[in-house]
Amino acid sequence: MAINWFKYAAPATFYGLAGKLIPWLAVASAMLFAIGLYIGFAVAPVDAQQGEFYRIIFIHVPASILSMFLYMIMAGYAALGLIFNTRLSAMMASAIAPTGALFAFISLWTGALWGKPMWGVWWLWDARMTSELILLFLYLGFIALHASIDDPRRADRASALLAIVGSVNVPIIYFSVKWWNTLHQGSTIKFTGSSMHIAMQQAMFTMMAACWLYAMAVVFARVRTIILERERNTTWVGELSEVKQ
Amino acid sequence: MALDIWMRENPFTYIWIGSYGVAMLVFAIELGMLKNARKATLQKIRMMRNSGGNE
Amino acid sequence: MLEVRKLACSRGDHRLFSELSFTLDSGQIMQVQGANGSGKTSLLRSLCGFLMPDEGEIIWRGENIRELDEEYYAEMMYLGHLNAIKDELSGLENLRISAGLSGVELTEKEAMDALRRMGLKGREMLPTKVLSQGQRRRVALARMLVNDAKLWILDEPLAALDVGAVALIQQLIAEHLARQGMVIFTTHQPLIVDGIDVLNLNLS
Amino acid sequence: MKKSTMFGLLMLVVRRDLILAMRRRADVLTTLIFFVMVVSLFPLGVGPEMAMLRKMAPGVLWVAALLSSMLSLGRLFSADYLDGTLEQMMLAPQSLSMLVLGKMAAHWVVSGFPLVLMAPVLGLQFDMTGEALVVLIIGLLLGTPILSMVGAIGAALTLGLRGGGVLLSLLVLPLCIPVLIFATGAVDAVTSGLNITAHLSLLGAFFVMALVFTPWVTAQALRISME
Repeated sequence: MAINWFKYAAPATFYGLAGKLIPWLAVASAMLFAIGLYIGFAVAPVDAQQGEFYRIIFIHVPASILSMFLYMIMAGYAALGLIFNTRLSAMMASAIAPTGALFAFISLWTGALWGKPMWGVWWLWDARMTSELILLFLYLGFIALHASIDDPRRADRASALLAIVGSVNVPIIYFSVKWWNTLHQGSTIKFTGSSMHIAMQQAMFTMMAACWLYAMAVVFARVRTIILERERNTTWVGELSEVKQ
Repeated sequence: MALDIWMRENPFTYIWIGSYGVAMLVFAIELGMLKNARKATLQKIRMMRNSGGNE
Repeated sequence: MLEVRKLACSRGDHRLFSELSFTLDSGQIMQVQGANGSGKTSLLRSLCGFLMPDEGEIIWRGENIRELDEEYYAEMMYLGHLNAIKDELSGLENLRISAGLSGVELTEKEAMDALRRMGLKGREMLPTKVLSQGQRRRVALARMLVNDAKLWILDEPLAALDVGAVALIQQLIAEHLARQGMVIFTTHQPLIVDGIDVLNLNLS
Repeated sequence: MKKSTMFGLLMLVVRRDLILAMRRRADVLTTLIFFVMVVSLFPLGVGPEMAMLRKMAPGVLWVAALLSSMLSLGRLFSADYLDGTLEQMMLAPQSLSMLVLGKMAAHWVVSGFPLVLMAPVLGLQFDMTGEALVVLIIGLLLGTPILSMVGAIGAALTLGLRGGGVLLSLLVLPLCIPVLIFATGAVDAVTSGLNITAHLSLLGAFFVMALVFTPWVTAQALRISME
């Protein structure tokens, strides 16, 4: 078992493995998106309180959850890379960041679009939206730091440290903002769990799975490019069919 | 407030263009950039290998 | 004492050296040679623990320097390209601070004596920004007089120095070796230590 | 020649940085003047209505303090990095975290503490009550050292990079949000007659956490940046 893990932790092996997985992930993700949208728009009924607008949450909630989880996964890979000095983990961390940032952006954007018909304003300084905004800042900081260091090894290690510091801060920031928010304003409209129709839940879970698979496919594709870039002087890259042609 | 009225009359257009449309656009941009980056990297490596002689 | 095993270092894509092994014992001196860009400074910086080598290890008294950390640093002194002196401070203050950072507290008299021996008499109290390049280098090199480190790592110690200062540095190195000290250095000028063989390590 | 202790080394670094700051007084003063100016510009931007200014005061003072500490953080390690002193610090026979702690302390004395002293005067411009001013100062005393400590991580990570200053703010400002929230929250609480112990104890907790972890993290960041 242990040997197998180390084998896949080698960039050359992972490059091939990821290449085989990506088409499957992509197809599965596209299918799940189609199914999720079908359930979400054709099967799920209109919500009594929110009308049609609640259908935005089928993309909004998965995007928010993914942006948070991806940050944690990114920090996890960063920590692995920093502690055990494994090359692949650092590459994974930097491959996850852009996707995480885009999900954070989608979450903010769709949140604003949901907020307008619900609350009458595009933006509310509500705990979750504020935390999401700060999360986007943290992603941007990670990407900016990585991009501004020329030496790849220093870039990996410096941004890994930043990701770890950030991940310690994310819960602190979340609870601070939440606490600050309850102090400054009354209750906001909440989506009560009991009122959720079974079809709504199905749509949400399908969309969530689709987003996960999409994120995996995209991250694997990005990490493959990073591997190529970093290992361009090795013989195995020279022997790849896509390089030779 | 014209937007508010329009929004309530055409909720599906609002949802599709505003949320799902933007999300898909973001996905499409990301995929496009990935494809481009891969192409550029492969090209760079091929050029480097050709100019450096086949070692 | 100091043992380097199969060391490999690279800068970016470029592999500077690999499979580099040598040992250095008490009373020995080694000159690292090589063309510009052959990795002399990188080797010295790895020996200081600044650079993490790609492969191999550096052993001091039987243990990896990464594990020894502060214990190793207490026994070594590094003088690099940069003088590590502040323009706003006087030579005296600079020396007392840099010695302090290496773990040695100097009295004013000890610092004065060291600076005088380096030929800076009468300039000890001047802010170093008014000193010449060579004089500033002397302030930095005065640390060779006020430390009890076993291993000296000197990167271009003779740069910007005049003939008199070069002779002084050679004498200091000879004294250090006589005390069973160890020296690793790089230089583009000849450095002769009487009666002692200089080991050579060629990187290119 | 005497061997120096860990505490001796810490004090050496603090003393050295303070002497250097004294000889480069202009740097210290510009940070302080920036702080005063940013705070004074706010009423010009939002209008002179006293009730609103009184409400805004803690937030304005804190945001200005955040920004001005970002200005001085860029210099925290860069001078020592450029002239090689940082190399020598890493070779000190005591833990690098200790030296880093010394630099953080000196940074606070030079660029955080003057803001604390200046704050009451600026607070009067905004017609803050005496009670609110006291809480504001306690908050600043607890909070500004955290800015120096968290900021040091960012300063170490961006060492020697192009555009390091802007990047530094981008990295550090989000991490400082909890401090901002609780320090200004304490002032809000006291003006509305609420208990402030919760705010201040949380700030204190952040302070202790920062004191324990940031020197070590900064030392690691410096080692990464020196490679």
